Amino acid sequence: KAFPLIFERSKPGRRGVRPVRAPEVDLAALLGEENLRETPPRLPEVDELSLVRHYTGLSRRQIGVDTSFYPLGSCTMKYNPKVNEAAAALFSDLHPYQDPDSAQGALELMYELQRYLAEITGMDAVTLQPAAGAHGELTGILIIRAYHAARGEHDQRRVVLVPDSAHGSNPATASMAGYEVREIPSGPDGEVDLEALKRELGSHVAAIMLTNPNTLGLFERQILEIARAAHAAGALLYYDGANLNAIMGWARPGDMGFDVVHLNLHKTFSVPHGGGGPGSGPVGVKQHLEPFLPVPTVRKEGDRFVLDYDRPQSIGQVRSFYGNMGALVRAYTYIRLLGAEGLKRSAALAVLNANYLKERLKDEGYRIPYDRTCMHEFVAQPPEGLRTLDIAKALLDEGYHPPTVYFPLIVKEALMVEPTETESKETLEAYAEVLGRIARRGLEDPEWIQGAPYRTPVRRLDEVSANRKPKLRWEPVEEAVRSS
Amino acid sequence: KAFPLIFERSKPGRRGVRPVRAPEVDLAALLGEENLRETPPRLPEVDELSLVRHYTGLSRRQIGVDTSFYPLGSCTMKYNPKVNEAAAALFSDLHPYQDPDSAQGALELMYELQRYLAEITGMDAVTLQPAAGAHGELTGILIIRAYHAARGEHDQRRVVLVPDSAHGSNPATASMAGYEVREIPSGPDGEVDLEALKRELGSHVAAIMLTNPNTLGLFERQILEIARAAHAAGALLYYDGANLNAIMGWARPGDMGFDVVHLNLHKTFSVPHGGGGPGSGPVGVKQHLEPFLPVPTVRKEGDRFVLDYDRPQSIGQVRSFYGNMGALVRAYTYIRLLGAEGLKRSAALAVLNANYLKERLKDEGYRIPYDRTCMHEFVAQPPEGLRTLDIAKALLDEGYHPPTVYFPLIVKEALMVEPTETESKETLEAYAEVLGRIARRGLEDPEWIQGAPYRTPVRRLDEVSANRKPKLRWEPVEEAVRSS
Amino acid sequence: MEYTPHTEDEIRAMLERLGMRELRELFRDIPAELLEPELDLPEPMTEAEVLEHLRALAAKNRPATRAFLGGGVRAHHVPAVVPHLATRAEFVTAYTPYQPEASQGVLQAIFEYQTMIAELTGLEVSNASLYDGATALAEGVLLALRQTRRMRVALSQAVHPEYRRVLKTYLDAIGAEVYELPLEGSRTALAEIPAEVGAVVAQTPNFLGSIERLEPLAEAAHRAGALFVAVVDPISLAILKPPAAYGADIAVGEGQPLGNAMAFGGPHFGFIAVRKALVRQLPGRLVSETRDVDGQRGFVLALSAREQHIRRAKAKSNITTNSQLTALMGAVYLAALGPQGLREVAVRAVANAHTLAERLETIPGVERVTEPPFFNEFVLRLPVEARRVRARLAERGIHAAVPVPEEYGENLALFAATEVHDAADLEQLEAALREVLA
Amino acid sequence: MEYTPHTEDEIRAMLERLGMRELRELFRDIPAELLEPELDLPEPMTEAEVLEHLRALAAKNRPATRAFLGGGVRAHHVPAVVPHLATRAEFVTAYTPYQPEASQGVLQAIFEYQTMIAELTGLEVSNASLYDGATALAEGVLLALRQTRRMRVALSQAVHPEYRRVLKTYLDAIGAEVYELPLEGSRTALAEIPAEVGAVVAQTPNFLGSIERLEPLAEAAHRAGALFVAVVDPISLAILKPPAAYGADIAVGEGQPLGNAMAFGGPHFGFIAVRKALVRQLPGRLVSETRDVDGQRGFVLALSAREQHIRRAKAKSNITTNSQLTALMGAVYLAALGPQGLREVAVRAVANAHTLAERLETIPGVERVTEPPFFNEFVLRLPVEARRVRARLAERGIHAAVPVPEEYGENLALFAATEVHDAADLEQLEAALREVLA
Repeated sequence: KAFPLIFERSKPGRRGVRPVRAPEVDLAALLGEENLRETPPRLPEVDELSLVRHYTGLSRRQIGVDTSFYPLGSCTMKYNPKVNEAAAALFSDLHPYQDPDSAQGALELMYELQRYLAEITGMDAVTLQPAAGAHGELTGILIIRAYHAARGEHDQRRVVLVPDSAHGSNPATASMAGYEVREIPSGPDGEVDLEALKRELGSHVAAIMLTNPNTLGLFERQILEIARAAHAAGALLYYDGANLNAIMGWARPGDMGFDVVHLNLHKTFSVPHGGGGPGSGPVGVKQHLEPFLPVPTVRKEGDRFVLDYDRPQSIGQVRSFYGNMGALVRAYTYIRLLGAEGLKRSAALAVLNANYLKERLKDEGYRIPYDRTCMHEFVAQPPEGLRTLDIAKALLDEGYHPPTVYFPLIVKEALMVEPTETESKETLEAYAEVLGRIARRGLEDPEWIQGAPYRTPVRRLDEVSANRKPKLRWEPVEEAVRSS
Repeated sequence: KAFPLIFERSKPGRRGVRPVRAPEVDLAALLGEENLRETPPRLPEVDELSLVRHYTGLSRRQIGVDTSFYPLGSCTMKYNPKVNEAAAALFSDLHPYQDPDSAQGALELMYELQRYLAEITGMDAVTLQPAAGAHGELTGILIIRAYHAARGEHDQRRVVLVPDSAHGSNPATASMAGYEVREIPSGPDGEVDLEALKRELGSHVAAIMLTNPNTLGLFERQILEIARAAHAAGALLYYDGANLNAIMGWARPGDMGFDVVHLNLHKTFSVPHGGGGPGSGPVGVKQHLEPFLPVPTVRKEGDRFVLDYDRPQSIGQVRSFYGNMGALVRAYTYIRLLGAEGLKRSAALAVLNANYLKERLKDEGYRIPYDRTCMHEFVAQPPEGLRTLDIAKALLDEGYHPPTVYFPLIVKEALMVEPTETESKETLEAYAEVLGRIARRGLEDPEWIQGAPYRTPVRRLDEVSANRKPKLRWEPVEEAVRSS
Repeated sequence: MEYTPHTEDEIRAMLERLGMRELRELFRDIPAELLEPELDLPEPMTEAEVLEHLRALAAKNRPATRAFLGGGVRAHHVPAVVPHLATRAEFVTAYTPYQPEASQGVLQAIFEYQTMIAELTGLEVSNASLYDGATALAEGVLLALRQTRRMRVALSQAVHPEYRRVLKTYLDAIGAEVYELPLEGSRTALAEIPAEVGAVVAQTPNFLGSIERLEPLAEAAHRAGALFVAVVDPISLAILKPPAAYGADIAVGEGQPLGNAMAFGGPHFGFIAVRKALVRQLPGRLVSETRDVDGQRGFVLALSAREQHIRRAKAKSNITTNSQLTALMGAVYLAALGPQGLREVAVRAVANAHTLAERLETIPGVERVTEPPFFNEFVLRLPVEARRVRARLAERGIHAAVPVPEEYGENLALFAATEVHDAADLEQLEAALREVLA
Repeated sequence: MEYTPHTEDEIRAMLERLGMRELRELFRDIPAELLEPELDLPEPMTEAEVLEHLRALAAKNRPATRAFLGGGVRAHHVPAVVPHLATRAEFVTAYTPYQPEASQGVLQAIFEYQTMIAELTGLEVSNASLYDGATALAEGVLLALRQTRRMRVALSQAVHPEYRRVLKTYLDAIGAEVYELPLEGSRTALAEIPAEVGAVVAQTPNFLGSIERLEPLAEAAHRAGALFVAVVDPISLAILKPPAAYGADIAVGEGQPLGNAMAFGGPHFGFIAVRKALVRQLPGRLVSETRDVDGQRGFVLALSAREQHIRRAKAKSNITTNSQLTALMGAVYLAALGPQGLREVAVRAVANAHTLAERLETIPGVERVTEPPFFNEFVLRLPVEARRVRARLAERGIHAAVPVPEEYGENLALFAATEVHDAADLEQLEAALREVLA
């Protein structure tokens, strides 16, 4: 039985929420006849119960961390405390343009969070404005650009170096900021090839963007050397904070020599992922970059907290208002709940879980291309003869979310596994056993595994034709007929 | 894959919510060594994420009004507005023993609700204390008893008359209050047999308990005659409000001659059913019974609202405190949202839906033992050769909740269908079609229908052995072995 | 607002199918003189309007989140995860699980709840919950009388006065008699139990806060052939002896402290647990484990022959609705905290209550009436009427000093402390009480 | 608090399997001089403590639920059903639907959202959402520049100043240039567009509240070979002409008014819709209908070759996270209200705003700057600095008078009315403003 679209539940004249009594108004007189639309938008017309059944039903066709183990590598799908939601609700009725003296609690929280994040990352100043990780990257790169421009070196420094294992957003960001991107190969140990990096370095390089631990889950052991080389060449070092969950409390990007860092509050600091956002991507910088932070930041003046727009060297603004307050409150709450010791213990157990699951997957016949102590995640490959995609689909039938697949690009048939610290040993054992069972059965019965999944709300979907001839909206029957 | 018990997710030493820092205390010194328990209760030891997956998973093994059409007769499974929940939360932090002057908003709401319910039912005074419908019945019958006692007639009036179609709680209540229960047969039109009733009436009768419309969904057309006869014999007339949703705004029990009425706020006034409670069962009475209401009621003194305990003839108290406030706020909210016109329209559409679905079920071959204009519900029977239980189980496979089955007892293989006003015509059509399809297939393939359901989380369950040898709690493995 | 999906066209079409032209025809069976009364109700409101109105009403209350009020309901911290899970729509909008194959969520949750209550009380069988603590006591006593076929009850005066009042209402109904076991200090005096008594009832910690020693009373009850009914506080069972250990046949109590809001007194839930031999007398719903046709584990309502929908006039009780959702809150709460968390809640309450008592006793004219050992509540004799003290404290934003009925003495007030209080709270109450009594 | 399930025994066993004895060994790849810095963070708190602390912080704010503040975010009524549904755990705790077979809930919801935005704007294709209105504008303009392969933008001065500032940040990054189309009164002056311009941008209702007539500007843009980008308010589209009708190629806007809390400015969502021809330039996620192997309808992420995780340095945008949950709130809101409900919200706002303007204009020294027709916001010239007026009103519990940047004139303040306001609110603001200005 096909699950209907909300439009297919619609009936002309049916009413759902009747939010207000609308007064009689001569709209044409007030707004100008020529400004009025001729036909209303064809929004669904459903009663409240149909609405409820529709979205409740959709939610039951969806899995999430709260239903299933979800070890999506590089996404840190940890459990997010429910108290966060109660916390966020306390700050939901504030307008960004209300008198700041009437929002001192909100500003105080932001001010303190700026301080905490600076402390955790080892940076000197933080902006909370960016709306997501990639947005933080853009902000960070624009700060770097502004720094070089202020020193008169912008025209000369047109290159950003990025390892071949980097998150795709790194090169995309650099290119969005007008930079030429050059890829640095990884060495046989999975880390940046230091010699290759040094060869590319020079006065044409604006920045190096690194994730540490990198996307293979490996700590870049030569990070101090890399930082020295970058700085010697006049380049800045950018830290992609997507993997910070591995090391929080244990080591700080600032101490490693990074000049700029972005954080993904929705990964490390327990903001739920929301099916793909919203997130929050604060950026921390060392003192020499502080003048370039976007406006406004929150400053303390005596015992008042103020929005500081007076920053002449600022890169400007990267979004409206001050940041994703709802996410900021959750992150603040999380940090206050855990404290320094709790953050540190979380990171340690995230790393423990990853290493343990890595061993268990080896038991089950999976291959580990870079097999050493990993950090919060690791990259595996299925036994020879099996495709990662098929493994992923078969996992869905067992009620699990698969790892990140086919990333990083430098590993063929990659399965990038990040269990996080909130998963139990039993869950890791069960996952490993299922993966083993799937691999064994898949090798025996290729047709079975290529046909998976069998028990999900829909079976394997045709993505090729969706890309070739995308259908991106519902159309009323008469139009669908006409346009086909 | 069996869904685990929360105890099976437990591991010694694992912690979930750590609610407080417990100080170091010498418990033996403070509380007495002899008062301390020797071993802690074996509650589950689970982390917060396991807890979340457990109960989220359980909820996904459950259907409700928000997932499925749920036409359970006599239960009024209508859609309950979500705004009720926000409303109830506004009154959740009050303690029943706080200074009443510090809870004037709560008391005002209760006072007004007493008034609204009196108005809707046509009664003179209302108590909000009873915790559920059956509890309201008990309260009402005790009021009747106190009334007769006050008139010196208690010893003589030892009988309560109840129609054979009544809800089981009616005779159970009368018997709980020490009365002898006599059943009045229904006539061929499904209504109380007036002559039989009159024959039973006399100075030994304390009360007649009636539901109107009755459980066949039929309005007792001779209600005024019944009331006259009852009162002439000195008996009081009790109204079981379970079916009030049929007539609210259209007719009032008080006007029909009833002396006492209970309401099920969780049926008629949009308090969610909660998987079986809590409900709320206010009781309304005519003036002559007001002195006997339980204490306290809410009274207005000038512009203050007070809890009135000073009622010397009161039956006493039927539960602690004042009533299920959470339910009261929801009912109050609902009445304020709908107003008199909205309540009336709701009832009319509930009746329309029932009559329409009755016609549709006839199309599909179902039998209607009392086929005339029904009120909010009707009773059907499957086509000859099919069992109601099998129909019900087959419906589960289609994602629907069945009607009430095997009730009322006076109809064999009864299916008691109450669609409610919040269901759409499409839903009724689809339900009728599915019922038709099931009946046709069931007649063709008895084995299929007797094996249903096939697609539910578990299949048909063995209730016989559960009754013969009930297992009412989990036991740790070692004990389970020992006790088996 | 309205919550009906019908368009005018649909109404017309549906009426047509019924051979009718307007909705009022549906009500033709109702005598004309009864039809369409004028109702004096306020005009309908939109959702936004009603919320605004309710917020204005709520603003006339002073929330009691950190109250020192006790007597069956207390200010506890409800972990955010508890309502988050228990208010999942499927739990909230289902009814009694008559169709077990589609109701495994509720059924399994009840089965687990029954187990937790059995573990707390040490008794073998718990039902699925009752309305509240007071009605749970009434049902427990009725059960004992059914079982013993007797009509007399011995009731400690130290049992919560509202519970006693409710019990009397229920017992009056069947003509059973109650007599009270008097106090000796702040505890129930031990007394021999006459042979016609079917149930002996006591509470620990009792209404005055004292922990009772109930073995001797239970033994006396059993000697007389009566059943012993204990009223207990669920939080206390984290550290205090379970009722089974001192010979209770039946244990009942109020579930609010387990993860439920105070809600001005309801809805909460009542729990009841009994010895296995009494299971067929137990009122309310029961869930049993069983198997499906494929041998898979599942859960069903069991022993419903006890219930009124089959036995009607011979039912054990008229109960149909229980308190499923609030009991679910309780179960989630217990599972969230575990034995260790529950213990910590209890220990902190004990520590706070003892510190508080010590502090308040130093106020001139204030005297503790509750004899040790006590748990998390205690009674003080104040130099003035408790009602006025409560009111004056409330004006200062502090909720404390529940007036204790005169039967226990003059100017008595009940105080409670829980895990939510910290040193500053205790200090604040002390200072405020000094001020009020100065 | 901590949210890890590990018992000490388990940690020991797991470490043993790794040949380690303590957790710090896991970090042996980190240079020793970096390890274990002292962090200056506050001590951990329990859940109850942190909530108490946050409530104290929140008490330092004055909620703006009935605010007359505008500028992209406004006080609207969010029907209770909207967060109830959108915050179902499965929606909240999932990530981007990379595995479509287990993510049909999110995918179908996005598909429906895309349809609703297309319906509101009249344009063929919407993506799954962007961060906010300002970044949606920036992405829309970048798209236009990519499509036209030009590097110059004509930008109406009547576009929200923060949006213009964000756009400039984005354009600076790629070295594109902006020039401003000046105002004529409170509207954008019509100007010819030079041939090197790739995007022409205007807003209606504009920042000053006036409804712009944009056909001529769109035509001028098209004559120059540029694309026309309209910034619109989603509520206004219930009754105002959709952007497609006046020639917009790209429409963008802020989604907050659709069922999202004001939340001090975020998270909200930005929407973007474009003509079909531009779909392959569109940044962010897109969901397409498709079929599964059994022929059943299903939904998948489509055209992801546009996205950075494949194209990397050649991506259209670096966007990965969108605003799924807040956009879902928007979709549920639109479905809850339907065309009629949304129209009523808009009509009431229009009526309120016009009544309010009339009332406030009667205050001595106050003058309306916004020329009619205007929608639900308008600008007044006050006799004193807006910032001070806003502060004085706030002291009286009223939020109004957003200071308008100096570039538009002196002492200007923006006022907004919405469907939440009633006659009493308007009266109250008038009285308060009279008092403040007296």
